[in-house]
Amino acid sequence: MKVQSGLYYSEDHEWVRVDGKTAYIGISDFAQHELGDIVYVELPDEDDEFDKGDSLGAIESVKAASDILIPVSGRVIEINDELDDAPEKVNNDAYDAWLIKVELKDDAELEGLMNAEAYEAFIESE
Amino acid sequence: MHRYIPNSEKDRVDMLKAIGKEKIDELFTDIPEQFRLGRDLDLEATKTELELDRLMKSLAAKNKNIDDLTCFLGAGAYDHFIPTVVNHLAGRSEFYTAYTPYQPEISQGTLQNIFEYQSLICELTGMDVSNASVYDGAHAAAEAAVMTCAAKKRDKLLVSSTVHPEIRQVLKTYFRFRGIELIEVPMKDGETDYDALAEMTDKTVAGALIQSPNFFGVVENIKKVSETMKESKALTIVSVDPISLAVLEPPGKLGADIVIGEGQALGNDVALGGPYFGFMAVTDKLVRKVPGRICGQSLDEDGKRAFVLTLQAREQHIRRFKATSNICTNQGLMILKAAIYMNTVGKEGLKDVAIQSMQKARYLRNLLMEKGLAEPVFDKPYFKEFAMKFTKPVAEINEALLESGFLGGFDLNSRYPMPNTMLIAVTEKRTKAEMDAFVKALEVIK
Amino acid sequence: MKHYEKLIFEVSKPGRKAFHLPTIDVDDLSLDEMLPEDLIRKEDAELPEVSEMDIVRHYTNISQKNYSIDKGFYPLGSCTMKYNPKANEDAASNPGFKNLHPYQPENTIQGALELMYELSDMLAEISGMDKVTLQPAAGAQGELTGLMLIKAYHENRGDHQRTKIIVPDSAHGTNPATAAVVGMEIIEIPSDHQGNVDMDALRGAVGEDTAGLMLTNPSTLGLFEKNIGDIAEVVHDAGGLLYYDGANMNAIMGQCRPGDMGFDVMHYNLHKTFSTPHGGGGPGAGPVGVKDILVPFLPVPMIAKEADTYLFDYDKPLTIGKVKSFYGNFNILVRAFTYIKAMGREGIKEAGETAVLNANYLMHQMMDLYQIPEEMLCKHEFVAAGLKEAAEGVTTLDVAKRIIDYGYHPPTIYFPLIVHEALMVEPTETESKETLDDFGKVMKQIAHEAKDEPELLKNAPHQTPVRRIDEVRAARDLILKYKDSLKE
Amino acid sequence: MDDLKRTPLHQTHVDAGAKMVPFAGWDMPVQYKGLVPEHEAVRNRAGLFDVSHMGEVDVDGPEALAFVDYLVVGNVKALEPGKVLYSMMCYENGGIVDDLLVYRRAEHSFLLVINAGNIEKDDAWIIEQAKKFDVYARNRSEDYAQLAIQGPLAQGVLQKLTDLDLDTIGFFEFKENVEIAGQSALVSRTGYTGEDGFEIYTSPDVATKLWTEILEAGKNEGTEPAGLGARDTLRFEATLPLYGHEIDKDVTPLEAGLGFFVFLDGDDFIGKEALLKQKSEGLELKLVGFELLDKGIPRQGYNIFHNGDVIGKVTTGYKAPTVGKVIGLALVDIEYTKLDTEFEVDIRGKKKKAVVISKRFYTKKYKK
Repeated sequence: MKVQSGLYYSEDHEWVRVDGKTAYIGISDFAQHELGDIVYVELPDEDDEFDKGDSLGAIESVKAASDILIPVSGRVIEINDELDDAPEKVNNDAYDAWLIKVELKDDAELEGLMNAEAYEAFIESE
Repeated sequence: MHRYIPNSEKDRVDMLKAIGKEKIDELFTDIPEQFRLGRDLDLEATKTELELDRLMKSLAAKNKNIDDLTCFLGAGAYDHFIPTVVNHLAGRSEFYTAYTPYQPEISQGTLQNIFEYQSLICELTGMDVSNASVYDGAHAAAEAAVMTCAAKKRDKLLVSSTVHPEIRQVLKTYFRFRGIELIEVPMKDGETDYDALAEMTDKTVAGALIQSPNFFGVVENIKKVSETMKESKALTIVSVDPISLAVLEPPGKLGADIVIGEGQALGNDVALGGPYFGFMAVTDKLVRKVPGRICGQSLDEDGKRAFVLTLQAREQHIRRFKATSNICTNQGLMILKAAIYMNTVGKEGLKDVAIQSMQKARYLRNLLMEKGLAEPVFDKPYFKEFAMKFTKPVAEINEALLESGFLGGFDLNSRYPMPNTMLIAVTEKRTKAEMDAFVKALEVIK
Repeated sequence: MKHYEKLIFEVSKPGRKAFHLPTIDVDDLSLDEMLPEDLIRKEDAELPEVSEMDIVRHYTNISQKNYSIDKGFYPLGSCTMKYNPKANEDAASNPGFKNLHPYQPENTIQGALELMYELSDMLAEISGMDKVTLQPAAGAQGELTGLMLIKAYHENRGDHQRTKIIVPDSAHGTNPATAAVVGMEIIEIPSDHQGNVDMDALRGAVGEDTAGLMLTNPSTLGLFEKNIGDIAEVVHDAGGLLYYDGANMNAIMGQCRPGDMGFDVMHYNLHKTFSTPHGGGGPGAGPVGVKDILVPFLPVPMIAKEADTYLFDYDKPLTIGKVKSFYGNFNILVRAFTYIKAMGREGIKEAGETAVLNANYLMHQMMDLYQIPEEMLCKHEFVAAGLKEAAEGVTTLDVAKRIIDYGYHPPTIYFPLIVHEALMVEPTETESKETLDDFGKVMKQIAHEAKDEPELLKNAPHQTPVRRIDEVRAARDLILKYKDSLKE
Repeated sequence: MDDLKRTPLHQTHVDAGAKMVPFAGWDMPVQYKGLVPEHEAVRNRAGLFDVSHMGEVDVDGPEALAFVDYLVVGNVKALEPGKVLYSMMCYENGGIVDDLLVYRRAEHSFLLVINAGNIEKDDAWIIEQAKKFDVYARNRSEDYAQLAIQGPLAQGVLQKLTDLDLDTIGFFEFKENVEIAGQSALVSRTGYTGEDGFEIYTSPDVATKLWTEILEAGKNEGTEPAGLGARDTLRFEATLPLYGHEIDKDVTPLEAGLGFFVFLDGDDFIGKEALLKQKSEGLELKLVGFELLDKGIPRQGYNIFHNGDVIGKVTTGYKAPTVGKVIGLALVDIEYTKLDTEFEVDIRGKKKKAVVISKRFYTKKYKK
């Protein structure tokens, strides 16, 4: 299972990649594995605002539909609509296939997340 | 041993021995003594098939059914003709003794039927996607309402008071526990008060539910409603009589987002109210919000066309805590009958059924007016049902009608402040002779 | 024989007819004489045009692609696939039942009302409940009704904070879903390896906000919850109510009753315990039984009896209202009634006993090759945690698919979730020793194949109308109606 | 040469009749009207440069700060978000990998701007070093176009195209998502000319629009497109080092006279040890300015003699447009670095007299 360093990880297996005051959000390779073949990704609209922990959408595989809980508060500035036609991109490279790009409300929230090392340990224990 | 249990006493003994037990009771030692029944259930003794046959027939004989009575009663359950092949084929035990098609390789019969049913419903309603059905029309309304609120993240729903009262009752129950606000839209001359609807609509409203033909048989202005809804980015739910869609412009063409309805009229028995099925069709946009089962076409390992339940991730047994619906089943047998019915009457036949019902309804309506027996309550386009005002309470009239072998119409006063008003339903099954006799009987009563 | 591959739409041919109406005997008005132009349908609905023979062949052929109880053994765990007696169908097709209009006057349906009244009583007796409503259309709706009743009960007492429903993690997925639907919150508590509720976890979970506990006993592992007495006490002391999921009642009929174990409300699955057909997935019927404290909240109408007449009783000020239009799936009720009458006092008990005997007998045959705890006493069903030994990559799914090749329906798989590679077997009482013996042999054979010829399993099934289906494709490229397939 | 890389503005330059030359693997405009007028435009008015060939590297992640501080010689920890730091990356031996600008975008997010000719080398170097840290570092050069508007009137011109009060961007500060002519860009008050001015980072697809809008807006101020020629003379006058000339892998920051940018009292960074050693033991070479007294132009690499001994090399030499003299920079033996020291530059075999002068040929007109 690949864990990309330099990202922040949540216990719900989402990753955050900071990019200045904004951040990309996706699901981890581990999550992608757990879900199996992803058949649909339900994403929010641009400008939607979320607080940390809100459900920003859902990912559906043949086996499961899991909500995506946003790991940091912020406003959606871009969604990856490529996933509409090609949800399998998440299976192919979970760290490249970001779901949404948000404007970070509070950098400090990042401190509450795990770094690659901690996350690796976390999925071991799962 | 009972005839439904194959094993003989000897088999029992052998099997017990095989698992190292002597008495059946040893199989229940894990039930704490305090909870053991310790007595026989207070039920009658086993019945032989002959006794059973007598009992059931005698109970059935205590009922008057619509073969004995000439039926002008509708109000959501209709006496349409059911071609004989429907029950013969739906009665094949390969269909009715099969379980939910979770093993698609050995359930292609059930699955193909669901797929064909979905295709037929989409044809009738003019929608993109149909699910495999829900419990009944009222349940379809409840699921559609909940789905609408979930999709819009709003918790108010407008419901026209011309929607079937049973549907509104069920909605009330569902909403009470879901924290959805049901707002009733008043009616005007037998149809939804469209101006009131427009006034009541704002950005906090998730959508509106109307029925067409509505409870009074009146065909409503779906387009007007859907346009009002679109202005507030709200959804339009339309409940329809499937038979009427053979001749009425389908809601899908009039801006509806969700089309639902009671499916009984399509080849299913009136059966004292159940089992029926509720159909539910939506636009592509909503495909992932639809509750219940959906069958999809795919390929098997050999590249052969095959059918399988799909979008199951939305289903309650997987979503668990996140579920917006807890429905597991669909009405498999009922939609089988419906599909066989639609395929048997076919493209032309369904139109004939609709048109003859309308022609006969108009004949009876005029006759009642000519004879000065009753006055039409509304002057609006209608399908196969219409409200007539008599000079006596409908309960009284119906009682008398029953004497002469007629099942009179629905007493609107039981649900609306409409004294002496009867909702009369006429299907293609009624003959001129029956209607003339019906009118004669009414003349006597009057 | 070559498989029949057509969709009805592919059989259709313009001009074919299987249906005619008598010539119209009143004024032959045209559509536009009866309706304003703008309301009339512009394009016809493209229903098929086929002959009666086409229809009969079509449905006969596709029906034969189904596996069914009448064809063979169907050991689907937690589904209780027992024989559906033909007498049930005869009764249900009696015009005296199937041709009753729901709005007929009560005095014209006395037989039907009597049937419902007596069925309620019989169900109450079997389960030890005080009153039963027949209205819910399916098990899931029964569950929904049950939780609504619990909520209504607490709200009526001003206990609005009681919104938490406790379920063991072995519970059927429907339980949490149902709670969510009635706006209640779920607390999941662990169960031990035997599927029993962890008492400490339960004590820790109950409190001021507890609305109730949902439980099925025997558990989804087919084991009797021995602590049920203590569980009931803990929940009741906390002010909560006990909900019984009737899914597994077949095991205990005539032996013990949920009502006596302390349950306050339950639903029945008539299509499981009481032999009404599954119909390829419905219709079901999910009557709900309650103790006296919940009677005031039951849906309307109830069936009442005054002197010798039966009638609908709408007079219930505290009712939760209606959960379904009319009175429930009446013609399913007819079948269940027929069944209980046929079985009677002795038959019902025999059914429970035999269901348990069959399950234990079959379990013993599978023990050496499948992961089943030794010395276990199961009830109507048992759960194996897959094979003891298998070649790399052989899953429970493969086992299930291979069973199909041997002409049987596979057991329920991957449920309950708490058991890895679960294989859930419920033979029911309507299977003979010979059938169980043969199925046992098949399971042994497959266990050997799993070691020596894994490909046989991985590629199974081989002889079915279609082979394994690409579910991913189905979900990604949605084809949900005939016309979608034409776009391809 | 077809395998030369092209900036998004390439066609614009060609259409404007610019003289294109290969530079660091790019086909770049060396001049439009001519080096001198462009040079003067920048010194007195405003000039617009296409510097899209510069490389950009994003570094984000939990240990981004620690990593960048370890990567470069400067004091990154003291750098607040929104500020820019001029710094250098060194090898363990103190030799310079490249000089660069460090933009701190947020607590955990940096943008590194590196030299065009070194993109591949730097990228490889950074990625390699990054492995030891929990960071996400990637070359973003493809995603950025970069324009530089420089000169006393630069701010006035740019201000016309944006609602943001440019006074709010101080020297070596920057802001992101600044709307310029309707396009979102990162704008920093930085440059490479010794004049006040801005560098604008934006997405390649809008570069052309921005370029023309800025020139249009700057018409009256006499804003000129300026080429690499002028860019080099300008930076040289301002003694801003250019990699491959004043600095390279064999020169340390100290030797290049850039000790000011080296923060030796902080945490460890690559090359720190070597530089500390060099500092304590003293320098052997040093960069000096000189003026050529005889005729000729001293080009890079020409040897410098003193009493027949080679004592150093020319790094850059020009007839400087602004000062009008022939001046140069040279790396010479520490003994010969005092002002007014005389030595000879070997120009194609002929020894020409030169004298050490202050490197501050031109006083930078930064707005601080």
